[in-house]
Amino acid sequence: MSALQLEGLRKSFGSLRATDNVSLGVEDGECHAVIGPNGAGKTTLIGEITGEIAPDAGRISLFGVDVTSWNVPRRALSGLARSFQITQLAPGFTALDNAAFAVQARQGHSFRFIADARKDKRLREPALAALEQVGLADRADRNAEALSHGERRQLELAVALAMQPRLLLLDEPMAGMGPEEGARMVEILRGIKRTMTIVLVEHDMDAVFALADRVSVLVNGAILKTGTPREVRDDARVRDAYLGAGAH
Amino acid sequence: MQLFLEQLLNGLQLSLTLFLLAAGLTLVFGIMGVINLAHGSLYMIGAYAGAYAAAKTGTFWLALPAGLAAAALVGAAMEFIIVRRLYARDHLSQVLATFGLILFFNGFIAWSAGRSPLLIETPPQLAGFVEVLPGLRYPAYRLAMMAVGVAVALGLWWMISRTRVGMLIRAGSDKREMVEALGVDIAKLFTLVFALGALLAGLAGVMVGPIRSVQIGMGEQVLITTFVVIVVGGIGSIRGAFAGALLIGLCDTLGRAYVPMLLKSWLSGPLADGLGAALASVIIYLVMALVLVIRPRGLFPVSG
Amino acid sequence: MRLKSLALAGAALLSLTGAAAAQQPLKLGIVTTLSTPGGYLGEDARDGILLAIAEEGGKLGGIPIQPLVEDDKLKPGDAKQIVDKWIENDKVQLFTGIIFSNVSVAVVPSILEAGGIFVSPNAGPSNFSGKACHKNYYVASWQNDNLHESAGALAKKLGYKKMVLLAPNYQAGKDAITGFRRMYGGEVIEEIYTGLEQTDFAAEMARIRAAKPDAVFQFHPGGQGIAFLRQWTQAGLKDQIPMVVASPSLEQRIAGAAGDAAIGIAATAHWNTDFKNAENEAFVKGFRAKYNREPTVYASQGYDTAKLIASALNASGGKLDDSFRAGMLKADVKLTRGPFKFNKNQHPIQDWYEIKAVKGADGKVVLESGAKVLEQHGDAYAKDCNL
Amino acid sequence: MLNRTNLATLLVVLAFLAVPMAATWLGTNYVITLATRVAIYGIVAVSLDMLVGRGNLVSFGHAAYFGLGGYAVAIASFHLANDVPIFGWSGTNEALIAWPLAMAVAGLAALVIGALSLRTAGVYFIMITLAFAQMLFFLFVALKYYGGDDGLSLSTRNLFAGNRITDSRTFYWICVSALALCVLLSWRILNSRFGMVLRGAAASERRMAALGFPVYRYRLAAFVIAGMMAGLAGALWANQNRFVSPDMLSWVRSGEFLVMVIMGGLSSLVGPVVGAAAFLLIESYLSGATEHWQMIFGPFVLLVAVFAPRGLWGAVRGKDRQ
Repeated sequence: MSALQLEGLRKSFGSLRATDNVSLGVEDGECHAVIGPNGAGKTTLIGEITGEIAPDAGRISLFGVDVTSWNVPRRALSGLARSFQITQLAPGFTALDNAAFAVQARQGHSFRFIADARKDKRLREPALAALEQVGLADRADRNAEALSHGERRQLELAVALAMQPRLLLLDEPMAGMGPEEGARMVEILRGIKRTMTIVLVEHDMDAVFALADRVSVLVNGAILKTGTPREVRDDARVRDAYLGAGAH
Repeated sequence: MQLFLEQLLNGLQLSLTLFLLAAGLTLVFGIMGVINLAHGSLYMIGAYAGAYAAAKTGTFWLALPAGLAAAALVGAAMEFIIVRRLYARDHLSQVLATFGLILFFNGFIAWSAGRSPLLIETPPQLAGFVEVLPGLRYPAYRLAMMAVGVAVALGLWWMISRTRVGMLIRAGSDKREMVEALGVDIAKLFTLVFALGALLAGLAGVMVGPIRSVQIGMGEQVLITTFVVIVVGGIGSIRGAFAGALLIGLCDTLGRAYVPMLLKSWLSGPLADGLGAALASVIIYLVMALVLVIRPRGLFPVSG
Repeated sequence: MRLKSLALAGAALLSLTGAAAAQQPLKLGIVTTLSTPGGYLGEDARDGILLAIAEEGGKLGGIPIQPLVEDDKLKPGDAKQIVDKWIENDKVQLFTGIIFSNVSVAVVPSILEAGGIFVSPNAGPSNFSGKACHKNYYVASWQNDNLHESAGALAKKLGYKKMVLLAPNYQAGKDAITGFRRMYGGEVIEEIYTGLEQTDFAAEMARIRAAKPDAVFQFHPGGQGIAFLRQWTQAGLKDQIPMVVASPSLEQRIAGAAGDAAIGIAATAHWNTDFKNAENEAFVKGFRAKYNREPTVYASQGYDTAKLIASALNASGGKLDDSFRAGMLKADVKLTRGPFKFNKNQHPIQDWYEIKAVKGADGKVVLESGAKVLEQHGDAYAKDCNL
Repeated sequence: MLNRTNLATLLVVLAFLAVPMAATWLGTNYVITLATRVAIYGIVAVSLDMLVGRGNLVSFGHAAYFGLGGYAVAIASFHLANDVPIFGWSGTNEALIAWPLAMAVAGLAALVIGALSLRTAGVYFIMITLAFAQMLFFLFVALKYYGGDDGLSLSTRNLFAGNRITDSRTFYWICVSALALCVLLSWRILNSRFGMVLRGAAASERRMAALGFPVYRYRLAAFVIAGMMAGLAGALWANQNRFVSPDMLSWVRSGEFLVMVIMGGLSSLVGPVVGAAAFLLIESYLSGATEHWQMIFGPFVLLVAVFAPRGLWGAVRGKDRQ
């Protein structure tokens, strides 16, 4: 059974075809990278997978279940976690709070009105564990907006991990990071790699080739090629369309 | 049939007046992101200035420029002194500040002009009525108001689609840097747009002078209907304001004309009258709720 | 927090001055409507009352008066809060000023329960004119229905057989139609209810035109009334269908603002500027001199209210006990409107006149009184009152 | 921990406790009447702050729930007093039935209105909540049976568990207790799991949805809770004044409620109560002092909005929150 199955996804904005008949299967346990030049439709594809954008046509299945008509929270609860390219942390809340949100989401409904959530060990302990996993435990009590850029990206990841997802969708986790921070992020991702399925949308080729089991190349809204990193690297069309033109 | 045509004309006339108010409000919101509850006060100021000028000079044709100038000047001053501090703020601060302005303007008018309702004389040239169709007489003044409404709509369309100012307006508030990069003084542009909105409100105010009474609180009565119009049309869109004004103006007039009659056909007299009037007074809110349930961002949503 | 202590200090100050003021002037609480489109009604009533006090050099009936004035904003709840404050803080026992019936209905019970006295300068709702009449509640103006009964009587006198009636869709509007029907007796083709704050009546006028009545009766006070008259003329209906109204829809300010549109309309009232009696001539002159504007019927009611209070205070020597009541009921005072006495429900028995708008000497539109429509007319509720 | 915030809170509590003594000392009941009103409006302000301050949901129609609560009590008492059953029910004068009923009615209305309004966001939300409140306002104006525009008087105050509460002190303590309950409940709610979701969604709606929170449902629940609290306040208001009218639901009142919350301080439990007190005192002082009170009060509101968006409580809190 594949973790994520996309069949014939189409989405147009006016005359622009953002995704044009995209079909893609991501195997359970695999780390699958999606690469493509700017404007290739990656953002739209992520939106379609998470449920923020409704496709004009096509089907999306998560772990064999058709989720095309599901909204964002329902898909999230079925095991899909994501990180955001531009960090979407809750300002005014600490790093630990932000991770605790994720823990809270998977512990059933939150129509609990009386007990103090910040003193709830069932929330705080797993959240702290997630922070530790990305090396942010010592920043637990800092407000999210007071963290450095790199730390915020790490927190994004920690929040996603705290959801204990089956499928992790990472939207350019290295964006805006220096080489040192980037290397650290690659290390962290390598550590979680075999524990869940990962879809990695990334610009940083080194990171992609270091982590991915398979790579799909998106160009002009369509999948140009899917294969192992080596196959993709050796493909002439990919090189023409993408690597040759604007790779890092 | 003739009655229906007359009601249709009444509806159109109301729509076009609402459009004058809605256009300014929606421009200000679309470009500067400010919700201005005091837009109705500008309408009132236009009307009072017009009434004052009419009383002094005895002619509507001087009331008109006086009302326009007063509304535009007060509008520009309002933007310059207060509203400009609110651009970067949330809607809540804007609502609150402009709510305060409403109180102030109402108090100010009561203090300076007194509490008597005033009226602007109908210009003698437009005092009579016109036989629109054989047997259907319609007040010439209301026809003139409709003509002005249409002219303003065309003028705005031309300005927005064909002129440099219009281009800047279309660029909108989210592309502030781009507009500034073109060497435009954005602060001046905003003052200008705000004054234009105020001018249109003042125009509406003077024009209703000969029909409705000029009185304190006239702004709030019309303000909420105007908000309904721009919300239905899609906030920020002139086209939406026009469509919304048509929809709301027609629904309101035809509702008041026909809902009591329809109810009467299957309810007893006094009950139908009372219920009909109640229903007619909430019909525009029902329309708004319906539109928003189907299209949460109005009929012509503005992207971005 | 600081505000709270400030308030307490303020309250302390207020109550101390209250205590020290034991032998000071009698406090007259005037709660009235000064803001909103209805604000000019209260303004005139208040100015009428204050004129009477000023004429006596700060006294009424020889008793020094300290008037307290506050705006009820046409909100019954606010009016109630003002009255509570005056009763509890300032120990006010004598009240007047209320213009609108809905305010009156909410506030009057509080005043009466606290043992206070209320003399209405305008609103006379049926709530307190029948069974629920009260010995400390007086109406110096009219019972609400009177306004419209007189208009109904006039319509009957003018011989209109089929009429359309219009009024706003709230209690006073419905009462207007009831009152009109009581004395009219002819056929009512249609009752049309307009919106609470509606000022454009084009849709209703089209309906009236289609209904082709002999005449139309409409009740729209203040700004609504002005708008109605203007639109009536613009629609060309003025020359086709006669109109009958009651005093609130055609008083001096409406006539002034509506101008030519008011001419030819048949109205009724219990007072007019041109009444030829010494009191009225003095009042009109005094009002014009003090306020530099024309008095309205509301101003005359305020003035008459103050005169009635003055007569009672004179009789009681400033006490607000049974001797005050005896003085009130005697109504031994000449009012601007002419003959007046209290019915057993302490509402007026008075004459009603035909009123019409004409061009005055200076080209301005003025109201002119005509023949009596109802003579020494009381109200339909008095028989239910056991006082 | 006695920082400025806690000290100020303590002072507010002490002020409420001191009111009856102050009234005795000053020899006027008006202090109690005024403080009762502060407590009642305080409840509305606290409930509105839950939406506006914590949930970033600017409701411009909160007066609707306040008015519905008042009308529920008045109508129940009206049917009992006039001996006309309503749907087979004889009506009630018992606070322990009527007040929960008021909360239920207001909550139900909030459920329906919220369900529709929360589909929109931002300025659309402001406008649609305003429009629904206007709709209810006109509905009550047209409801001739319950007095229409004239409003409806209650012949007596409700009985509280069979006891009369006409004494102003007794009623004051009831209102203050209700306020204390609402503040405590809000405090618990805002720190609970539910409150975290509500506040998290205000900070980043997209994030909360991506985590799997159906944000709409939580907001709707908050909307209903706030509506119920406002309904309770309306019930108390109806009892204090023994009168209700459509004016309770007017948009101006909704605006005034917002002014109270902001004047006091958004997102602070005690701030809105202080805001209600400040609003009432200033308004009552000004309108007593001059008939042109609007000319002073308007600019004052404006200055608060422009220069003191954190309100009085923001000034009190000062540097506490760092």
